[in-house]
Amino acid sequence: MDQPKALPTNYVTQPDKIATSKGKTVRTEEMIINMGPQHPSTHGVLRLEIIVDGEIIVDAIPHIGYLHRCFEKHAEHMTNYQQVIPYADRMDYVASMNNDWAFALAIERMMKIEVPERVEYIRVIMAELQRIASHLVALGTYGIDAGAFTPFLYCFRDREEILDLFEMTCGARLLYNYIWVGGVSHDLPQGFIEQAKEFCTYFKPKIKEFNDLLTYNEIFIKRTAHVGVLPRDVAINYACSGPMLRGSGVHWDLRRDDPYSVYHKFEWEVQTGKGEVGTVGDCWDRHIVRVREMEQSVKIIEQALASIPEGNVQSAIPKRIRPEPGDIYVRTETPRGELGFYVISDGSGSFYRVKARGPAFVNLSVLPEISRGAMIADLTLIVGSVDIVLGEVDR
Amino acid sequence: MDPVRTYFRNIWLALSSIAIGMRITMKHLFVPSVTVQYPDVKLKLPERARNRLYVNIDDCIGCDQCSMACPVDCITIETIKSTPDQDLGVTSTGHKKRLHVPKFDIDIAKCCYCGLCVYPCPTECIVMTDVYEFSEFDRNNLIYNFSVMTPAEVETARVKAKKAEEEAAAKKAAAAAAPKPAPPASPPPVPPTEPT
Amino acid sequence: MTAQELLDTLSSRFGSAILESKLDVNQPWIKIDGNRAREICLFLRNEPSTRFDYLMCLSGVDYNDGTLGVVYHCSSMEHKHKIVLKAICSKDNPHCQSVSAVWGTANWHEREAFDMFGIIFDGHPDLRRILLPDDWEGHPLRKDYKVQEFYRGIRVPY
Amino acid sequence: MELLQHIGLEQNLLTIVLVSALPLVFILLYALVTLYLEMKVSAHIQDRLAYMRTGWHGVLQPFADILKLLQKEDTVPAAADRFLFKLAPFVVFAGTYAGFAAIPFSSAYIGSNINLGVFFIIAASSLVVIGILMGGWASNNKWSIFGAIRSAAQMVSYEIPTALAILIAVMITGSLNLQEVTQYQSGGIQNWVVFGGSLPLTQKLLILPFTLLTFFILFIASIAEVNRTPFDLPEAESELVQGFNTEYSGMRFAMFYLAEYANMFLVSAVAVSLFLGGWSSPFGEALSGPLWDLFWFVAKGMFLVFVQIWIRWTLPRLRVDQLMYTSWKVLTPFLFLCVFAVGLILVL
Amino acid sequence: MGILDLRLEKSNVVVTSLDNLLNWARLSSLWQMQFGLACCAIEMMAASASNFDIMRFGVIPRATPRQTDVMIVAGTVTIKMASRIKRLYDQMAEPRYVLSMGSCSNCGGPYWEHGYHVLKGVDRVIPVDVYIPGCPPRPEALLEGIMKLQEKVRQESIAKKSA
Repeated sequence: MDQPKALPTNYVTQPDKIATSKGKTVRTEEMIINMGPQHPSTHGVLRLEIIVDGEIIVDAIPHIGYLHRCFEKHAEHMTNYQQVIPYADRMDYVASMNNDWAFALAIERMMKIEVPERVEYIRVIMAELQRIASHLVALGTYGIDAGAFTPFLYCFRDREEILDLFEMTCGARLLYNYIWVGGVSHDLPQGFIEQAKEFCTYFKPKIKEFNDLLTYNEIFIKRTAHVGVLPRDVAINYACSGPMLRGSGVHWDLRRDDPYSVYHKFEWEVQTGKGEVGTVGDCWDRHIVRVREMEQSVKIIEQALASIPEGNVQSAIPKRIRPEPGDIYVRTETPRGELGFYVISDGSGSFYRVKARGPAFVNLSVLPEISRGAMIADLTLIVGSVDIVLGEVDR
Repeated sequence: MDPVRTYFRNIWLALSSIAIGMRITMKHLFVPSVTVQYPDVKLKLPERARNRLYVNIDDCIGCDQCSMACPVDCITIETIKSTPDQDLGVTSTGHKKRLHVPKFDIDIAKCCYCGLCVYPCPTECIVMTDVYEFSEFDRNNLIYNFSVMTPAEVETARVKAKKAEEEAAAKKAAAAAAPKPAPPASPPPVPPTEPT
Repeated sequence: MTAQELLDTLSSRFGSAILESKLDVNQPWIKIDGNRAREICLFLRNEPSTRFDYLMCLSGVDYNDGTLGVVYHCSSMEHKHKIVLKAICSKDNPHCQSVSAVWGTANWHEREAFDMFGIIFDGHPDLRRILLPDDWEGHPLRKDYKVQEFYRGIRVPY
Repeated sequence: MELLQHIGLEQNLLTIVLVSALPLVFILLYALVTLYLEMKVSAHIQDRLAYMRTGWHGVLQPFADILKLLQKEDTVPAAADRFLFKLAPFVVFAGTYAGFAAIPFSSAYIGSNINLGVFFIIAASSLVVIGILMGGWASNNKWSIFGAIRSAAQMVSYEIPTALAILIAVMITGSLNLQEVTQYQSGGIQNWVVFGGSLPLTQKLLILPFTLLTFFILFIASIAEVNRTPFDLPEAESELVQGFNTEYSGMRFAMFYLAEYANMFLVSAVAVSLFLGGWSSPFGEALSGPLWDLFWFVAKGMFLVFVQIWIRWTLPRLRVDQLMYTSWKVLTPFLFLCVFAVGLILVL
Repeated sequence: MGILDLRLEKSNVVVTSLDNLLNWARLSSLWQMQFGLACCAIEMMAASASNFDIMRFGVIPRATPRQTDVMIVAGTVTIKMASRIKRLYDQMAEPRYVLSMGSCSNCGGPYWEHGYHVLKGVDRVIPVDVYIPGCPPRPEALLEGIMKLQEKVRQESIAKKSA
């Protein structure tokens, strides 16, 4: 098999770049720095090869694959579809519920399963709680990237409340295996609805506090406004999704634009970046979109909790999951954006092929475009604003 | 906006937002902490908590369904058929035990705590408990052997099963030679697919 | 634009490059010639009536019959319609045109398909392995993949 | 040497060594306390507890940390410049320690009662830059060199506003000797330079906004001088790993650590001596005397250290160009204004 | 290590009490290397967050390996990552310890069978002191692992080490 013989070199540094200043020539040299795979602000094991001219970034080349756990291979090897869900959990480990749901939805669409109303409501509640939890991680670590440690701990403190809700529902804190094909593994436990309502009332003032502490802090604004600007057309061309795309001012949310489940029954708004303190599509816009999405999620949860119907949550779970031969691409809106599963079934009890289109993978690919010309300090903020989860980038 | 006003506005914004932030942190300095002081205080885990697996081997009928359901293949079960003269008793759920379980190993180090093995168990003998503190210095200690059979017992059971099998084979051969009704005490089909 | 209209437009314009199609399924697909993928995709993206500006996903597939496939899931933000394109290449000489000049997102997807299936995308600016180390042997998602025993002295299987 | 005369001891080599070692003892004690304080304050700001398992509320934790660092292997990277690498922490610490010589801890104790006290402190603390640059360069690590160069640029820039702010205090008090500056402010809170010093009332009211502003700016600049958040760019954890001390381990790292904390107190002490009445009691003659003086001095200094900690756990970090902007375009112009205004008022 | 390099007999009273003191210092000040790799990293972060607060045990996260005592390998170690782990471990100053947190770093976890790119246990490249099972382990389980490591440190002796 003929592979390309010499791998394309990424970049050749220019050793003698000559800058002139007031008639004098100054020789500068570009420097290549490796950031990661173990660096405090790479959010896991991302490696960035950055070429800098002083503090200015000439180019940033992401190297991924340090967490490649072969999800797709495992999915092909499992003896039934049910067993794939724990692996789907571990793909985007910050938002497992959403991953489970996307996966379950793909199989349900393939087998044309109608899911009971109550299950849909439970899934919406869980997915939105998970969205809040995931955004809390993203926003908290973003604070660390900016040098503020305290917001991170406040975020994690609030996240614990959500994890408690999850744990009482399905027994696990992080990787749930809760949303199954056709249903969910457990019905809501006693007292869940009250506790979730309590959480909503508890959480709303915390968002304001977080904003006062970090989002509207002038230093933070100065650090993030006009930084890492992702223009609208570049965002679409690179198929960015989620807060990344919405931050660039594109009014696009799969919950509304490619509808699934019962989201149409609730009142909520798609949040976009408006360039309030800087340019549309800068880091601050992506940050504020996440903050506002949490508010919207709370709104959705409150409505769902108020109107959740009764019913059996396991009535539609098929005895044997055996889809017809064929293929399907199903996408859902996870906290990071469009999570798609392209599933090919050959009619047997397990996958023939599954490709997971991770939002973080796609969002990360635009990083070189938006980091050129920024400074090293900005780079950590740009990477943070993309909100990658390496489990999903590398799968 | 003209640059002079922007300049002073920036300074004002910076100072005021810093003051707001510092007020918040000062307020929190006097808020009681939320820390759970493990190990002195331990959280009560909810009823559904999924942590270490436990197998009540007395109730196990050796049906191998948990091992089949496991996505990571961390459960290894070996079974030996019992002979009619051995009475293995009844599980607490009323299932008749028909198989010896000389080996029921769970490699907890591999386990992914998904809980998929719990659902198919007909006798509810494999459960996820709320025990989470079991770290080890040696990884081999994380392979849990749940079987209670001694090597001697295993050997006896194996010999008997082999003998019974040979007898059955002989009988079958004889039956094939001269068709006769099968003896009533012949071993049941293995593994029992449906719980009775 | 419905899938039928789209198919008609494409076949009238590209003729022999449109190989096969199936429109009566859940997600209609059109099979195209992989060696002309770029111009077809460029047309689909730029044509005002189609405007497929958003490439949702690009996947490699091993059909296990001596062929590899590349599947493009395109959608349009403006018209909110979707189409699936499929291209086939043989396993012995897996070549396909790169569409990374059309959609920036295809760049990494194609690198991944190269990494996992060994499909070579002609015209790709930087076709390197993306997930696995550069000196890894084989393409893991091919159905006939055998895992190597050692990688730089580290034992790979359990 | 006033102390020696004060307690009636003869000047001989031993006593001189002992007396000059007093700040060292103080630094060590203070560092242990502040290490603990920083972690505890940050923890309570963040709704948690920190150190609970070494003694009552973990009070012994700093001892454990130091003892542990003593036991650590002293690594020197293979490609490092061994001599400079090993020397750097001592240079940094020496610079800081030298600064303490001119700090009046009490009416009875000042290491060296020199006329150019403030000037000496500024000069000595510049040594810290050299040490940091040395360490960063010798480590042969790209992140370290980044941290070192950032640190040098930052400290040099922020010495301008610091010096200007000090100048204003000197204009009011008329002395560079910190002991004299402090004595000028004794007699109660109203005589502190930050409230206009012991000037006549009208002048005082006129000068008050400017002295307050100056003190405020001096405090900001001194945070930058010691590389604390929001100006902690040299060791910006999320950007430069640990900046200049990335490659240091064990005791050498502890020296950097110690110097950082000592520096925090040093700049606070300068601010206290110049603007907050030094060791003088806020209640005039009440509660004064050599030991009370020490108490007031340390209390005021520790309060400023606490504010530094408080700020650190609240704010995000500035970027390099913004840091420079703050120094050159905000702090320095305002200080020129203050210098001008204060000079004018004093002449009137 | 200066004084500690002296040849000391094990059964010496001085050595024993010195041992106790030094071990106490080491075990109560285990600075942690931030080594979050995957899912477990989130639980490791949760453990250092307010609710569990790993700092109660004196565990402070440091960014650079030089200043750390314990490396908590939290998450799946891939083969691409293995050489980096080895290098970072080599950069840590003695005495150093390794906690393997979670199924993946214990033995490959859920990926042990088909994970062609997953290292089947971090102990294939670096020595591990304590294995914490769980997928991911609860934050308390990590704390328990730290306590287990403290047990181990408590039993160490300078006399034995310098030999």
